[in-house]
Amino acid sequence: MSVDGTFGDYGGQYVPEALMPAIEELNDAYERYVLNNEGGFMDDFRERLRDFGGRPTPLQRAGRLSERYDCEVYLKREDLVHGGAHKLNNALGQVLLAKYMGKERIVAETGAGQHGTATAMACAHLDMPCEIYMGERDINRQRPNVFRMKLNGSEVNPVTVGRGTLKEAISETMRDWATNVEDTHYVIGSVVGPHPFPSMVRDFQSVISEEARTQVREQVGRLPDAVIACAGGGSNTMGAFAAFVPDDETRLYAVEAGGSTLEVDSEAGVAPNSASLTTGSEGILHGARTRLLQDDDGQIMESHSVSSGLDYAGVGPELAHLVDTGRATAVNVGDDEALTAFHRLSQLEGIIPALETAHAFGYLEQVAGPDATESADADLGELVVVNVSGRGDKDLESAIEETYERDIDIAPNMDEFTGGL
Amino acid sequence: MSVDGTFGDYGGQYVPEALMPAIEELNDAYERYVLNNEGGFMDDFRERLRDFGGRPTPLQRAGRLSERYDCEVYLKREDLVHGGAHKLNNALGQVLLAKYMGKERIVAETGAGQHGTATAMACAHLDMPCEIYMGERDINRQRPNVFRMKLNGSEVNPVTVGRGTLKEAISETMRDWATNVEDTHYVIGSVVGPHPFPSMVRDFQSVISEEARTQVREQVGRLPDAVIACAGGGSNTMGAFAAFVPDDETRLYAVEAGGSTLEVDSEAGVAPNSASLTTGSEGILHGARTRLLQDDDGQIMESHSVSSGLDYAGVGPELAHLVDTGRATAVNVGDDEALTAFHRLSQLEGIIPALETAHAFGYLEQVAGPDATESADADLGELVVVNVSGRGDKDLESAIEETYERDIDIAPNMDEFTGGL
Amino acid sequence: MSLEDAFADGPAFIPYLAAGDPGYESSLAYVEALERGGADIIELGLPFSEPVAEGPTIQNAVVRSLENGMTPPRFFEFVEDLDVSVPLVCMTYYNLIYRYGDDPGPRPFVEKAAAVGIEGFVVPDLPAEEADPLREACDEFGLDLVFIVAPTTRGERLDRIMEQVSGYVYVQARLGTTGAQTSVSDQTSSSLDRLGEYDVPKAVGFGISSGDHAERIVRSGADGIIVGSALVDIVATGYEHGDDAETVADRIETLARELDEGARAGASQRPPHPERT
Amino acid sequence: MSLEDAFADGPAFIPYLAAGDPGYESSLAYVEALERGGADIIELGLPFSEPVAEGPTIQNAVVRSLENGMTPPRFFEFVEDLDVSVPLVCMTYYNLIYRYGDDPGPRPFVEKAAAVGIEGFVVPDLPAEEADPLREACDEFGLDLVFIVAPTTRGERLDRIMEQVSGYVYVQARLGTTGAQTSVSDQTSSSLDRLGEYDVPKAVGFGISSGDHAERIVRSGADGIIVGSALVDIVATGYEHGDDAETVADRIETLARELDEGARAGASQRPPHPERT
Ligand SMILES: Cc1ncc(COP(=O)(O)O)c(C=O)c1O
Ligand SMILES: Cc1ncc(COP(=O)(O)O)c(C=O)c1O
Repeated sequence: MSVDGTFGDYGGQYVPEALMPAIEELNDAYERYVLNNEGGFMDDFRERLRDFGGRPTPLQRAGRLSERYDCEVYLKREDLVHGGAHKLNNALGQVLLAKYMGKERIVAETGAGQHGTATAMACAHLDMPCEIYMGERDINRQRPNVFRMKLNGSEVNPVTVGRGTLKEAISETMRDWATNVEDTHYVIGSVVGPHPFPSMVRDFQSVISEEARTQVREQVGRLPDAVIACAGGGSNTMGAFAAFVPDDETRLYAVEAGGSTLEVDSEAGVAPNSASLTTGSEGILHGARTRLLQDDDGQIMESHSVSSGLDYAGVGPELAHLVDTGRATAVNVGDDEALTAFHRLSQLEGIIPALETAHAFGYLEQVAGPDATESADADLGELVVVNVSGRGDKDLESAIEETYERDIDIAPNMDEFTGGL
Repeated sequence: MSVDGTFGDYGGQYVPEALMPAIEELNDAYERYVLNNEGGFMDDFRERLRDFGGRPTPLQRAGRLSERYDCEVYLKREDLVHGGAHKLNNALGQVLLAKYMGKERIVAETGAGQHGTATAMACAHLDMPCEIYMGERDINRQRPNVFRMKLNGSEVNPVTVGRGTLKEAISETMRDWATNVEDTHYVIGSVVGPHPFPSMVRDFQSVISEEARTQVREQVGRLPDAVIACAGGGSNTMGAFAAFVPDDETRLYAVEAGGSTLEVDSEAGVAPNSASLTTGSEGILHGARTRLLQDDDGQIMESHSVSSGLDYAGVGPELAHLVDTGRATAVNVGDDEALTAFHRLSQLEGIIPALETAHAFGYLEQVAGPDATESADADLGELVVVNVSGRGDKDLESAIEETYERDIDIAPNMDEFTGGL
Repeated sequence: MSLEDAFADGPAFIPYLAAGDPGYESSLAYVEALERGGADIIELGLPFSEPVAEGPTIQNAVVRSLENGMTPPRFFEFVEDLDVSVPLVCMTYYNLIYRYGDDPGPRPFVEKAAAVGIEGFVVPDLPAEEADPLREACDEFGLDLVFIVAPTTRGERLDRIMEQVSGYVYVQARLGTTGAQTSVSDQTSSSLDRLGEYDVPKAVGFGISSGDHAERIVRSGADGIIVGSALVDIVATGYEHGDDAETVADRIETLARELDEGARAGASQRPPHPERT
Repeated sequence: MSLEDAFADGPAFIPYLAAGDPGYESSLAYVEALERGGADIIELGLPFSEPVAEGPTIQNAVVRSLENGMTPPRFFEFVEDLDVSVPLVCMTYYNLIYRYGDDPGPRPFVEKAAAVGIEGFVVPDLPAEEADPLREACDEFGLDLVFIVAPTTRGERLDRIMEQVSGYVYVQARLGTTGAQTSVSDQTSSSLDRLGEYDVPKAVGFGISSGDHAERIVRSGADGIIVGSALVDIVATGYEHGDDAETVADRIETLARELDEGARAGASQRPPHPERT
């Protein structure tokens, strides 16, 4: 990356003028505290990640998957981070930074509620008042997460405009920030948004690949042939890739949500997937130039995925750049494959993954499973690291519903759960 | 303990003859594999605990609690273990042992579902068929956990006799074991049952205090003045105490569920609490002599607690012995206090604890909180370790219901959740 | 009459019922019907709240009896009120024995049992390893202590049990818990073979449900048969249908007679064995 | 007439409406009503699906317009169909400008805008740092590029913006997003003070809702007022009540006139300033 926050043509700072001073202030704090460890910020952060967050997370050899795919499969266990996903790495970093900056209030947006719960936890831990914006529809779909945020003392503000999902929640949080910019920090939940967010969030999440790289060398004695991570906004992806980017021999796969199909209904402004790297085009959204799902006019399309955490029309600019330059490969896995992978990992390894995470495993099956087509041209090599970005407890209700709808054949008999939990 | 599995007058092997050969075989395996590390069993176990289970768990300084209680409060974060509680330490150990013994099938009982989910995870990980017995009433109260077990490939067998809770599930699992004893191992979920279970489960759980003891010396430079853990069967308790037992200067507090009152309705055979150490008497249940909630005739009483994981009429024999000999102190915390502590920890530290765990924090408040009575004679000293035995995600529904019923004043406004999640 | 004597006159038929199931009076009538049906010994269950060795049938009997107020003191009254002349064995779990009386320990219970005329005990959750205190109290008051031998019991364990047992040995016909079955398990014959050398009557139980079944068990070498669930089933059915106690008692007597006759028929078909009297 | 000229004849009244809200025809009528009400410049919104700088009022206008099929090509038709003579400023988000035409980049959009007679742009999500390409295209086709100055904009940032701005500077009256308010914020006066030294008309916007309000703003030194939400509210209410377009247009004209007159009244009360023309 360059210091101005661009990654090739991507990145930048496309935000209302009212926010620019705050973004400059943030950029300054990012450079001082994060990049230069002023006041011992990074030491403080790493200690809290360890003691509060539960780091380092293990790099686990997955015995039964290794057998199935006839290669060594290692799992980076971000599902074991406090809160159940990698999201805390970032939330804790940003809330702590806000504290160092003297901010007195936190706002955040959330879709599936994972970033919201992570932020709420970090705010309770650091004694910061916190308000979280969440689309009304998402609130109804993710009630346990809403409840967790409230338990942690955060306020959850329903966003009723539009479809009431993540997109609207982001806009609404930006508005709050634009109004209260002087004492408030906006904790963005992925490697998206205006500079310095994409770089800063990546830096907070890089602990994933820093650990994994050390661990794989210790445990196996060499670098992996491939690293696989799901990609929504791309924060677990960039976190899992960052330290490996200079290792040319390690291939990086970003697995997007293929949804029900890659075909786009441009007329209706609807993409039945969230594959912005695969099917999107260059544009400007939420503060950055990146790859987007948009119609011919540049209106942002509704994205779709069985996993709400991947259900976003954009993607981090740095990841888009890595893909454009060929350093990373964008692939995708559809809803059915992801659900099947969700069940497979639960059964074979005793790890119930988030539906987001399940996409990464769906890709493994796609290219190395018993039914892999000849045309599956990915060569994963002999040593693969998959990032288990989160656990699936939040997804139990969706798993029931979607498994029925799709009739996933390896799923257990769940007749008693037809009515939900 | 003595090699014959007694702890003072407690312990022993009160089981049907049909099971005795299996118990002897297990005892033999326990001595060979666990005590003598035959075949590198303990190395294998510790490696899996690390990579699959996420150990070591942090010992975290709780900043805001330390301030509130004017002493250094450290949290042993078992809530970060895979599955969300200390239960996996034991389940993984036993399933692995069964594998080393050549057993081909696992059965287990579960009440709240935590031990069941831990066992199901361990079985998926180790490729062992698994059947779990669970009371029908518990199945209805803990549907997410039932679903998780099924996702991990376990069968869940409803137990319909009696009240359909843990007691009946234990009896039913014993029956299954008695029928299939030759190829089946029964994974008991706490430090209860016939020898060698209490010793073996303690040994698997001791990793908690072994880590904590090392961590506290590294981080603070000395041993704690007090260790606090909740006690149901007592497995997290014994796990948290074991390594500190020889440290006379460290006081050990086992916090039982005081339920709604310590008064017992002997007529109705009902104890509105689960405080077997505080209010129980010596007797024989589920294979061991220990302290029990029983009526004057020796019939086991229905216990009660807001937390289903503490809702058990017995307690581990070794813990009963530690209390009788004065090495550990049995105290108790009622339903209301526990719920308040549940909210307090969520708000102050960003950790939503299991309702079981909340009891341990309730005790802290009882003796060191702003309203602590003069008569609170416990002297916790200046450095306290609290075992966070599990996370509260499994308890969200109960928390809603019970918080309303009891009108907990520090709880957030939860009006939108009156109907449940 | 001692327990062992009950085996002198051909194979012993040993039925089981839970005392107080479903009510105090009816239960008295049912137990008395067992004697009319030919019982040589009666195993009388004192219900415990956690009957871990029982299958669903007896479990439910235990629940019915407890709900009707059965307690150890009531149980002793029950025994006193019973009008039967065959020996009674009390079958219960150790905690009830242990907790009875002012001081923990089995002695007060055994003393009281002896006083009301009980001849022995079967305690399914008390293996030989833990039995010393009860064994001593039984010796003091002249009661027998029956042990269960399971299909898995072999070698040293078997010796240890056979050193302690008196009255008869309860041969568990198959693995599992109590409950009516219809076939004779291979496990039964091999258990009887293993026990051949020990000089104590061998009564086979777990799952015997018909005269034919009883006949085959005795033909395989058993000195007696123990029948529980099949009889308890009659109580349960009668209770569910609201049948009057007399009718139910008659049914019990009828099945008892069939079982007793089956056992006798089995004995008559047995090749004569010099070491068996 | 260029944008700056619109400020020559007293304070400029600059109303905003979203093109196509709620429908194509009615929207034409409403925009034309603005001119009749005294508009000196009209800001015409081209709706974008993610209007992050807008409050709920304009957000909902955007939704209505999009649902009615508004697109950039339709927007240009709309401008062509409009019968107004005051200068038009297109207010939209950068992605629509960037994506228009065959090649990404702002040039095709600006070329087309110039062709249909648009005089300038306000792009709320395009800070000065990212504005070079659009600035160049505007220069090429002779359009103005209006920038927003926020209460938080100071020092270097302010200089950078003022170097790029042309037409007028949009002075954001307070922090937050668009939306009708009733009081004059302190932030407004201090922003105007900071801008005093720059030689470009200063139009204040964000939250102006009445003639009185407009008067006070101009009295504090504004060269113009920008009013959006208060006018959009009229459209929304009319839409909700199903009022006919003519009635709604009249209401719009009435409020516009009140605002325009308020602004003029404010100007007359202002101490003469030599450096202001
Ligand atoms: C478990 C998990 N994985 C992945 C994602 C996708 O986000 P990102 O692509 O930023 O990692 C989410 C978002 O909620 C998530 O919860
Ligand atoms: C989180 C947690 N803590 C404590 C307990 C109580 O068990 P034990 O006393 O054996 O630790 C349970 C039982 O389910 C539990 O889930």
